[in-house]
Amino acid sequence: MAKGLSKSFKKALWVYHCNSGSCNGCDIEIIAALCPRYDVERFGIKLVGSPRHADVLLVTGPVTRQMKDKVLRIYEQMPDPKAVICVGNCGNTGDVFFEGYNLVGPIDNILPVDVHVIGCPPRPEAIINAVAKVWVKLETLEAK
Amino acid sequence: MTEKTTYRLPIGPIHPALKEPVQFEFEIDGERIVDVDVSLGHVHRSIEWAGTRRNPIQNLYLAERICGICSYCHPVAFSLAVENALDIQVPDRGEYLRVIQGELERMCSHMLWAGVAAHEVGFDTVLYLTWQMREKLLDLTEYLTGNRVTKAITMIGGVRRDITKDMVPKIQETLDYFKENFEKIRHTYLDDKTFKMRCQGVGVLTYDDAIKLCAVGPTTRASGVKKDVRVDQPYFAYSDLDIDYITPDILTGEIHGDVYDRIIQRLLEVKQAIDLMEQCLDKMPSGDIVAEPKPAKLLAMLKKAEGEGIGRHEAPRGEVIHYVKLVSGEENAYTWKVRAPTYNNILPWIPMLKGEQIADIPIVAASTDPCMSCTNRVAVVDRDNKYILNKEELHQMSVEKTRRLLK
Amino acid sequence: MSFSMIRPVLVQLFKKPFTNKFPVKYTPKSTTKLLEAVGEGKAQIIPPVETPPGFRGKIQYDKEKCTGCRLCIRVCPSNAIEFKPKEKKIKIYLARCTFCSQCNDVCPVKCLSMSNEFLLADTDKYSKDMIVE
Amino acid sequence: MAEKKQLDAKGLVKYFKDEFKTKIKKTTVKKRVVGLEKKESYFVWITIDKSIFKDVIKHLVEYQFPHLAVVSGNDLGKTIELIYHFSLDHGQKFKEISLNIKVEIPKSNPKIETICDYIPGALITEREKQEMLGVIVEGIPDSRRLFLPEDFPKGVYPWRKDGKGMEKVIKNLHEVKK
Repeated sequence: MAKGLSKSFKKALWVYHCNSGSCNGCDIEIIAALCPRYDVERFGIKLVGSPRHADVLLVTGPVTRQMKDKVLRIYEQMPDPKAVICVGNCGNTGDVFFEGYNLVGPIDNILPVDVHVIGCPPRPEAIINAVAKVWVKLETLEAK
Repeated sequence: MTEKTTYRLPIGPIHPALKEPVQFEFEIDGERIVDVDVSLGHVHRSIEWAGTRRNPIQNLYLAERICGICSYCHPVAFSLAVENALDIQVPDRGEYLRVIQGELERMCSHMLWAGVAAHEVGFDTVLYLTWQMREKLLDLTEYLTGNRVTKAITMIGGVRRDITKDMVPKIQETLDYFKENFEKIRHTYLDDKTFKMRCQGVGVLTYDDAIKLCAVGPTTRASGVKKDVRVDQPYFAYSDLDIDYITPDILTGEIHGDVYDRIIQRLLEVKQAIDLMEQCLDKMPSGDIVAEPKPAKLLAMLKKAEGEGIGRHEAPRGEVIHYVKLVSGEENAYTWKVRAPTYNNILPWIPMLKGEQIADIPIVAASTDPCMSCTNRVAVVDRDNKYILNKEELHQMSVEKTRRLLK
Repeated sequence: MSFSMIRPVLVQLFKKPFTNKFPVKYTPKSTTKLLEAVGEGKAQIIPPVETPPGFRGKIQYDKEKCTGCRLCIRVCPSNAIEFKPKEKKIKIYLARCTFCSQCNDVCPVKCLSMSNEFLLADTDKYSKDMIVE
Repeated sequence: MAEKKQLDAKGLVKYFKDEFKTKIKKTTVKKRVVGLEKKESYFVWITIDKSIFKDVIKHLVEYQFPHLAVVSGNDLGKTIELIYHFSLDHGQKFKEISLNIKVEIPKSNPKIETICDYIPGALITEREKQEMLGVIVEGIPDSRRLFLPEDFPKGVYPWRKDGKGMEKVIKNLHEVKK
């Protein structure tokens, strides 16, 4: 990554949220993080409606057969540099959906995941905490 | 050429107006929708199949993750099914606690829906307002159960956590907050010009269609069908409480079955939920909260049991029904069938959407409060590269229509 | 049109904001430096919304007490618990945990409990912090 | 709907027994008592022969338009049992009856008539039964798959107990370890 990029990049992480088959638990917590109580917009984080505008991809869910290529397509459509945060345990490892005939996850089998958020579902603070981890990661990348 | 051409417009599976993956294919003529086709399956996680490979206690938590928004109704319907199959009698206090949790979830879900509906008509300020109020409910949920979303409170034969005397003031405080602010929400939704213009006469579901297509929950009640499992059939402690059917004519005196009526319906249900919770707190008897407090003993009992049963519960979106068959000598359930409310509310989308404009798709679809992860999940597809519309654009159109109407 | 909005706006101006500014008010210039400063005690992080009693957070395991009865493995809905046959102890993968606390209920010696810790995020899902043994 | 007299749970069983005689194989009425006021709820289970299935539904619709909740199914080895879960008398306080109609069909020839002509709302659940249990619903207006993806192998039915072909599709997500 080019030097100096992360400074401006970090200040306005635009987020695209993709649900790959989760139970909505994590999804509503992501929206809750955007709402008044947690208000992540003070960090310049914004939920956008198109992957082509996004810097960070938030993925939830254990990836169903139908969604696999769609998730991949979204990832490919995102411009570089990009980061992927996997929210919730079903995306991390499958959680209660650890076996099934219609699942192809976990997500890190399909996409390179940068930060895993653990929880079922994680509290909005845990998601903000994950964003802080992404900042740290960006900074270390730039320092190199 | 005089022949009219129609276009096919796919929306979904990933679409900003749709919070969950589901795919619509619209046949459109200009801005009018001529035909609708829905394809599901993007969130099919093979839950029912997995449930036959695990024991009923594990299934409770699997059922909870069918849907994160109604994370209480599924496990409770499952345990009702098991209780019916085995004839387990739940202690009275347990029944009352179940009602309180159920009504708390209903308030939570309807507030969430109110926010989403506001977002779909392009009125984001109200989204933030309702979600701010909803945080109060989430705090209460966390206080009573230990997590904001997944409650993990149901146990076969009762509940896992009691409400002690020192917890009551906090519940009362939250209910009072909602009672004080109810008029504010009602005013925002029902007296607002924008809402009236966008919602009245849009997405009409007639009484006959609602019955024929087997619609459930607030969707069918807003069309005037009196169908509410809480009142239809005695279960939990609902039969002890003062409860009656709620239809939008209580407030307005007439039924149109449009989106506006569905908003009224849900607001009235929030009010009813507050009332029911207060009644429960008053009447709650003392005693046990669960029939068999030792999970290990319960498992042994379930292993020997044989029988089948159905469990029905009125979830925020409508009737949930679980069918369970248990075979003796096997710890795992033999068959487990889950019917989530949205499953029955998919077909009513078709009469609702036909003849409407494209910009109305989000609000009409959202008006049934679809929960695709329950059913299994809407999307834009670029088949044949004909016409692609993403959620953002759809939302934009929605906003533009509001502005146009306001002029 | 009446000016019904003026009152709420004025009230809002002087009210304490609803937002809980966790962890800091705005994006820090350098998160790494901020974390260092917090470590040294020079800076402070605004705490998250308080968790109520009985919150189901990261699981805690009292290894001494555990008898290795394997009941928790039987009720765990997501197979998060692994049995170590040599030591007759268990190993819990947090990345698989559903935080339902069913294992706490079933444990005959009460060696499992839930803590208040919930800020769990890591670049590696099976890292040391994410396994309880 | 109001012309006919309303039946209680036992009356309902009697009505069907009188109408179809021996073709009704088994009937059970289950009662549950709940709450402090001890209100009763009824669950009626009726097992019928396949030959009269469509007739039963016809009679039911004529008696009162029922609410079809869902169709569930069991794999019983040689046969497949389909259970139609209806609810009657809704809209009257605490009087609803749950009616569950069971039909057994042989696995070698798993065919059943559609009920979409009487109850249009049955379409989704019938489509689901086709893909999950391998039941062939005759005369179904829309026979596409519902939940399963298009690339899902043919002839594999997840809810069948014999598990034929399932090993190809099952995946364990936990197996990915360091």
